[in-house]
Amino acid sequence: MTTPAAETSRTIIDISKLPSSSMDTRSPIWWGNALLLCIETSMFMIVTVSYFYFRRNFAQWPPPKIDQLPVLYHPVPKLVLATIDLALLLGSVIPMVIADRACLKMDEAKVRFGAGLALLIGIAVITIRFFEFNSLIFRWNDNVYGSITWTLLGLHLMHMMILCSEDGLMFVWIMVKGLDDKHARDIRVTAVYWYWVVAIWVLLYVVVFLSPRFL
Amino acid sequence: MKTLRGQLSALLLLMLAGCAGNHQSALDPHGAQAYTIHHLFQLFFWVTLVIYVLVLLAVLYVIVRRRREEPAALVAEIPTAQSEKRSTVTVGALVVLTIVILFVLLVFDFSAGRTIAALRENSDVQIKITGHQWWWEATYEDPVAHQEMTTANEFHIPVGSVVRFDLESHDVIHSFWVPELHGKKDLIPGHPTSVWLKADKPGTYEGQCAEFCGAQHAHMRFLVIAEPRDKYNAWLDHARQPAPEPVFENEKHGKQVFMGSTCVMCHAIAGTSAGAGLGPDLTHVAGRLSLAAGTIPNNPGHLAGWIIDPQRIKPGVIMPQHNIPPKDLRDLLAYLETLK
Amino acid sequence: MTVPQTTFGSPEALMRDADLAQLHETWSRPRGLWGWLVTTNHKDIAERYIVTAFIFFILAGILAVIMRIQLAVPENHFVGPDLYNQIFTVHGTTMMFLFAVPIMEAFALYLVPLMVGTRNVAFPRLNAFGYFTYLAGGLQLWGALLANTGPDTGWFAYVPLSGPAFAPGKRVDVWADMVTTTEISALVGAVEIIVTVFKQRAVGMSLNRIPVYVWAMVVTSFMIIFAMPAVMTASGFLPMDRMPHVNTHFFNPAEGGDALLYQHVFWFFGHPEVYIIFIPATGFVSTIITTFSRRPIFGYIPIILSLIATGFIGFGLWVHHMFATPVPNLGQSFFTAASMMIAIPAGVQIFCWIATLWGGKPVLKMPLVWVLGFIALFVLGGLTGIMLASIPIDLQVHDTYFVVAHFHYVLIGGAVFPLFGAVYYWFPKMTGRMMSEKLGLWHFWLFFIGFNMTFFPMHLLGLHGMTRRIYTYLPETGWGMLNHIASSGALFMGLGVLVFLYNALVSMRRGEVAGENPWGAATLEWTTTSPPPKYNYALLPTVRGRYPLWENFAQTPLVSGLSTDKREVLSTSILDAQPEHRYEIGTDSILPLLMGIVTGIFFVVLVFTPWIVPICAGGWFVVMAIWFWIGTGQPQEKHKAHEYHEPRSPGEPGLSLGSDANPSPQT
Amino acid sequence: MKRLALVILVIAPIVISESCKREERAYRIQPPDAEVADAVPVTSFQVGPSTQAATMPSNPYENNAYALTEGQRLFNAMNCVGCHFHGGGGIGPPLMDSTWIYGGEPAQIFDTIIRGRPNGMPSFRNHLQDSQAWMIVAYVRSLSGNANPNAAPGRDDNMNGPIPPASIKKQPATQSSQPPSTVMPS
Repeated sequence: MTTPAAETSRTIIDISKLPSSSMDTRSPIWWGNALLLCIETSMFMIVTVSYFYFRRNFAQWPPPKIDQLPVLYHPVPKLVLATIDLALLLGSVIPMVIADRACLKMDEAKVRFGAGLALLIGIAVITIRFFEFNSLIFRWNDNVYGSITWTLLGLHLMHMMILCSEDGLMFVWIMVKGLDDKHARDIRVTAVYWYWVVAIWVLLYVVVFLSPRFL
Repeated sequence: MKTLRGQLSALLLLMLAGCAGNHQSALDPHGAQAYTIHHLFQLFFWVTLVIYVLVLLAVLYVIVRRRREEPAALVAEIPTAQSEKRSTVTVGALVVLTIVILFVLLVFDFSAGRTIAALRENSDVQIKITGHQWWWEATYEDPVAHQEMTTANEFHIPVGSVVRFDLESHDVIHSFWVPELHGKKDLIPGHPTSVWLKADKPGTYEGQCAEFCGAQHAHMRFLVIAEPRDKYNAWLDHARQPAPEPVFENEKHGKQVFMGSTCVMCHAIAGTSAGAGLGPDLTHVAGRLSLAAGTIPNNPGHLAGWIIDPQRIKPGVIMPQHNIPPKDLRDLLAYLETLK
Repeated sequence: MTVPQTTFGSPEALMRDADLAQLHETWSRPRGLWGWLVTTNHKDIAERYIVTAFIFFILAGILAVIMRIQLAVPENHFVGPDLYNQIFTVHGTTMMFLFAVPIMEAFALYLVPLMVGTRNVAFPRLNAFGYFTYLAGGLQLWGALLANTGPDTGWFAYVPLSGPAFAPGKRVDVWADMVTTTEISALVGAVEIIVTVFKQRAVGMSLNRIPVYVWAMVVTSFMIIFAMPAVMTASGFLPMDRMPHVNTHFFNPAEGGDALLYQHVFWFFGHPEVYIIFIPATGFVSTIITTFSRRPIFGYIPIILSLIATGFIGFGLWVHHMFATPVPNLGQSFFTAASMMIAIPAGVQIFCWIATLWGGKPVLKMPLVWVLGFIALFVLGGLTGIMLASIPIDLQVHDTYFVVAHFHYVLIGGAVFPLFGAVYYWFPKMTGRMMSEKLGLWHFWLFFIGFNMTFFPMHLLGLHGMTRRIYTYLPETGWGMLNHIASSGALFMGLGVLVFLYNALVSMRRGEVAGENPWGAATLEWTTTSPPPKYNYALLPTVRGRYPLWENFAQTPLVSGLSTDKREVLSTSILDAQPEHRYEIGTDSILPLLMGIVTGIFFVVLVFTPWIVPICAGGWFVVMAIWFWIGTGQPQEKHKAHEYHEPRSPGEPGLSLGSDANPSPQT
Repeated sequence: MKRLALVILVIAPIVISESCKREERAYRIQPPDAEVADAVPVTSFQVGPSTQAATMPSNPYENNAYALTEGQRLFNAMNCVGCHFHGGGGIGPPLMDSTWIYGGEPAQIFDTIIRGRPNGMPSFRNHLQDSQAWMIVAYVRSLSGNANPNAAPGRDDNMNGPIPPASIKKQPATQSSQPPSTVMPS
C-alpha cells in the first residue's frame, strides 16, 4: 500500500464552487428530454411513412365514402378545426417563449403568465381535438385511411395531454412554492418539448389535412 | 471411435453429394436458376473459406508464438509509432483487399441476378398456385375456360420449357420453394406475384412451404414432376377429364357415402355434384403419389387412416375426424381408388 | 495467481474520516427489503438486470433443448405443433427481448458510470423504472406461456398469421404488449447511457479518450433510440388490429391495409437489433484484447469510426430479410450492396484486433480465451452473412436452417462468447473475487464443442432443404442424422452453462480475492475497490489519455468538492469533458417500482381491453405528479442565469484543466 | 406479506386454468353431448311439466378461442353467410340481435343447424361433424355477444362489415313471442 506521504502529492481540483444547476444544453435533463424527443420523432416518422405507404394502395386518397348517400367522392378532411388548432398552437409558442426567457432572469411573474397562458391554450387545443376527429369523416375502423389518420392525431393528442400535465404541474408548483433554479430549468426543458409538439402538429397538418388535397 | 469416424466421413459425403434419396437439396440443382445460384454459391463458398482459414491461421499464429516467448509481466507496453507502421500498412492493405473482394462478389452477384431474371420469358405453361393452410392448389391456366384444370400438391411440368407459376395466397403468407429448381418466393395476401421455373432433367422435385404459416407448416409439401413434353401432354389431357363413373356396386355405394357426408362440403370431384373448393380437388386423387400435402404415401391404408383421423397425422389440419362405419369406409375407399 | 497488485493510491485517504462517513451514509440504501425495492444505485440495478437476464437465458435455453429433443429424430411426438410453435416463439422472443438486448444494456449500466468515472447514471430513478418494466414484460411472457397463452406466431409475428383472423385467443396480444414493455425499458437504458456518457465523464476524458467499450455503448444506444420506435409501431398497430372495440385495418388488405408494411417496419427495427446486440460485444472484445495483449488497442480511431459506420449502415439493409417477397428488384440490389458494405467495418475491427494481438504479448486468461472463440465463430457467421446478402443465394437459403446456423454463429458466437468473456473479466470487479480458470476452461470447451456440434450441421441441413420453424420432418428427407448430431450438441452446451453457473456461484463465495486491478487493466473502473463502493469514487478521477492506468495515473489530479450530504455528480462538457456544474440526482425512491407496477398492469390488462388506457393514464399521472412533487422537494437555490458558468474567481484551479494542464497542488 | 402470497397462490391457478381453457387447441376432439341435443324444445310453450333445464347441455366451445375462430371459418365455408350474411341477416334472419325464432340456447341452435328449419334453413345432418356444428354454434352465439368476449374472434380480413364478435355488446337471448312457423325473415 502506498504511504500517506505519496498520497499528499496528488493534485486536488476543487469543484465545490461550481454552480449546482444549469439552465441550458449543459444540463443532463435537457439531453434526456432531447433524446426522448428523438424517440418520439422516429415514431412519428415511421407512422407518417406508413401513411404514405398505405396511400399507394388506393387509386384515390382518401377513398370515396360509399356507405352513405350521397356518396362522398373526395372526402378530404375538413380544414376548419385543424387550422384553428394550428393557429392556437403556433400562438402558444409566444407565451412559452416568454416563460422560457423569463426563467433565465428568474422573473417569476412572467413565468407564471407564460406557463399559465400556454396551459390554457393547450387545454383549448385538447378540447378542439376531440371534435376534430370528426372532421376526418372516416372512423378509425372504417378502413386503413381512417386507422392511420386517427392514429396520427391520437398520438399527437397523447403528447398534448402529457405536455399539458407537465406544464400544469410546473405551473402549480410555481404558484404554490415559487420559482427556483431547478424548476426554472424544468420549465425551459418543458418549453423545448412544447416547441416540438407544435412542430409535429405543423407536420401533421401538412400530411393529414393538406396532402390529400394535392396528392 | 468407429461410429465417430463413420459420422465424420458421412458428414463429408453429405456435404459433397447431398442427402441420399432427398430431392430437396439446393446442392443438387436441376433447374436453370438453381444452377446459376449454385455456381454463385460455390464462388462465395470458396472465397469465404479461404478468408476464414487465413483469419484462423493468423489468430493461431499469434497464440502459438506467445508460447515460445515468456508471458509478459503485467506492465503494458506502449508501442512506438515505428512499430505500429508495419501493422498500419498491413491492416490498410487488408481493408483494401476486403473492399476489392466484396466488390468482385457483388459484380458476380448482380450478374447472377440478371441471368435469373432473364428467364422471365413468355411461357406456354402457366400454373396458378394458391397457398392454403396447409396445402397447395394448382390451376393450369388455359385461354379456353373449360380447359382449365385444378389439382393439388403435385404439379406436372414439361422438361426443358419455362413454366410460369402465378402465386397467391388464400389465407396467410406461404413461400413457394423447390430447392432443386429455384429459390423461394413468398405468397403474400394482397401481393400476387410470379416465379419462373425450368427443369432440365425429368424427375420428381420436392418442394416445401418455407414461410411459417401455422400449426402444420411442417407438413405443407408438394412435388414438381418434370416429364418429357409428350408425357406431360398426356398427363394434362387425362387430368382435364372428369372423374370416371364408378362401375361396381361397392364403388357406387362409396360415391353415395362421399356425396352424403362431410366430404362433399369441402372437396370437389369434377363430373359429379361435388364442387366445393375448401380442400384439395379429388378428381384424380388416386393418381397422386402422396396425400395430405406430401405427408403420407398414397395407398388405401394411409388414405383410410387419413379419413378417419387426420388430426393424428397432421394435428390442427382443417379436415375433421370422421366416424364412418367400416363398410361405408371400405366402399368410400374403393370409390376414391377409382379416381385415377 | 501471481498478478502484482498495482495500487494507484486510495482516494479515501485524502478525505477526512467524517466526510467519508457522510458520503457513505448519503449513498447507502435503506436496510432490508425496503432498501432492495427503493434502490436507485446503478450497480444494484445492473446486477439485477444481469441476474434476471441470465435467468431468462437459461429458461429460453431449456426451451431450445426441448426443441432439439423434438427434432432429434424424424416424426417425433415429444411435443405437438401447438406447443412447439409456442416454444420456438417464446425462445426467440426471450433471447432477443429479454436476454440479448437487456444484458448488453445491463453490463453498460454497471460499467459505463465506472468507466467514465462518475457516481451514478444521470437519471437513477428512471433507470430503476426501466428494470421494473423489463421484469414486468418478462413475467408477462413467461406467465402467459405457463397459462398456455404463449405466443405462437414466431418472434417476428408476421401478419396475417398473427392478425385477428388467423391467431385466435390472446397469444399474439401478449407478444405485442410484452414487446412494447421491454422496448420501453431498452429505450430508457439507452437514454441513461447516452446522457451519462455525454454529461458525466471524468474531467479530461475528451471524446477521443473515451474507452472503446463506452463508445460502442453510445453507438448502440443511438441505434436503440432510432430502431426501437419502429418495432413499437409494429407492436402498436398489431394489437390495435386485434383488440376488441378498436378493430383497425392496418394489415387488412381488403380495406387497404398491407401485410408487407408490417415486414418493412419490423425489419427496420429487426436488422439494427442484430447490431444492437453485436456492437456492445465488440466493445467487450476490444476491452479484453487491449488488457490481455498488454498494449493499447491498434487503431482506436478506425475502430470507433467502424462502430459509427456500422450504426449507420445497420439501418440500410433491413430488406435483405425480405428478398423473397415481391419487393422491386432495383431496391433489392441497393440492399445487397449495403449488406455487403457492412462487412467492411466488421473487417476493419477484426483486422485491428488481430493486429493488437500480433503486436502485443497476449496473456491467455479466460476472458481472452472466450474472445479467441469469438473470432473463430463470428468470422464464420459473418462470412455466411455475406452469402445471405446475395439475393440469388438468399433465395435458396432464406428461411432454412442455413439461416438458423448463420444467426446463431453471429449471435452466440458474436455476442454470447464475448459476453462470457466479459463475465470472467468483470466478475472480480463486481464481486471482489476471481472466477476459477480451471472450471472456466471446462465451460469454454463444453460450450464451444457443443455449439459447433449443434449449429454447424444446420448449415448443411439448410442447404439440403430443411426449412425453419417446422415441428417435425419426414424420415424420407434424410435430415435425421444431422439433426441428431445437432441435438446431441445442445446437451454439451447445456452442460457448459451448468459448469458456468457452478463456477459463478462457488467463486462468488470462495474465489480468490481479486483486489482492485487483478488483470492490470487500463480503464478507470479498476482504480476503485472491488466491488466498488456505492458512490464508486470518493474523489472523482481525472484522465489525461485513453489508458489512464497505464499512463501514470498516480500523478493525475483528483476532483473533490461534490457535496457529501446529498447525491451529487459532476457534469462536464460534451466534447472536452471540462467541469461545468454539480448536479443533484434522484435519491432512493419507491416511485419507480410503483410506476413499473402501473405499467406492468397496463400492458397485462391491455391484452384484454382497451379501456385500461384512460384508467392507467390516470394512474401514471398520479404517480408522475407525486414523483415530480416530492422528487425535487428540497428548498432550492435561486440564481439568475448570468450567475452561472462564470468563474467566480478567475484562474481557479481545475476549471481550466485542459489536456496539458498542470494545475498547482493544493495540499 | 404472507397474506399477499396466499392470495397470489389462490388466484394464480384460477387465472391460469381459465386462460388455459380459453387458449386450448384440442385438435382431436370430443364434442359436447350431441345425443341430448337431438331432443331439444325450441320454445318455452310446452304442455306438461318443463323438461328444458335437464336437457340443455352447455357448450364449452363458447370459452375457447380456437373453436370460436374455427366456427367462424366454418360459418363462412359452409356458406351460412349466403343467407345470414355476416350476422346481419338478409335472406335468413339476423343473428346479431336478441330475438331467436327457434331458441337461443346452444343446444337449440345446434338442433337448428343439424335438423334444419322451415322456410329455407337446410339440414346439415351428416354434412357436418358434431364437433364442427358445436363450433358454429359457439360462433353464432358470439355474434350476439353470448360467448366469452376474450375468446371471441376479432375483425376478419374482409371488407369492413358488422361489429366483430369480440367487440359486440351482449344481447341476452329472448324467445320470439310468436309461434315459429309464423315468423318470416324480413
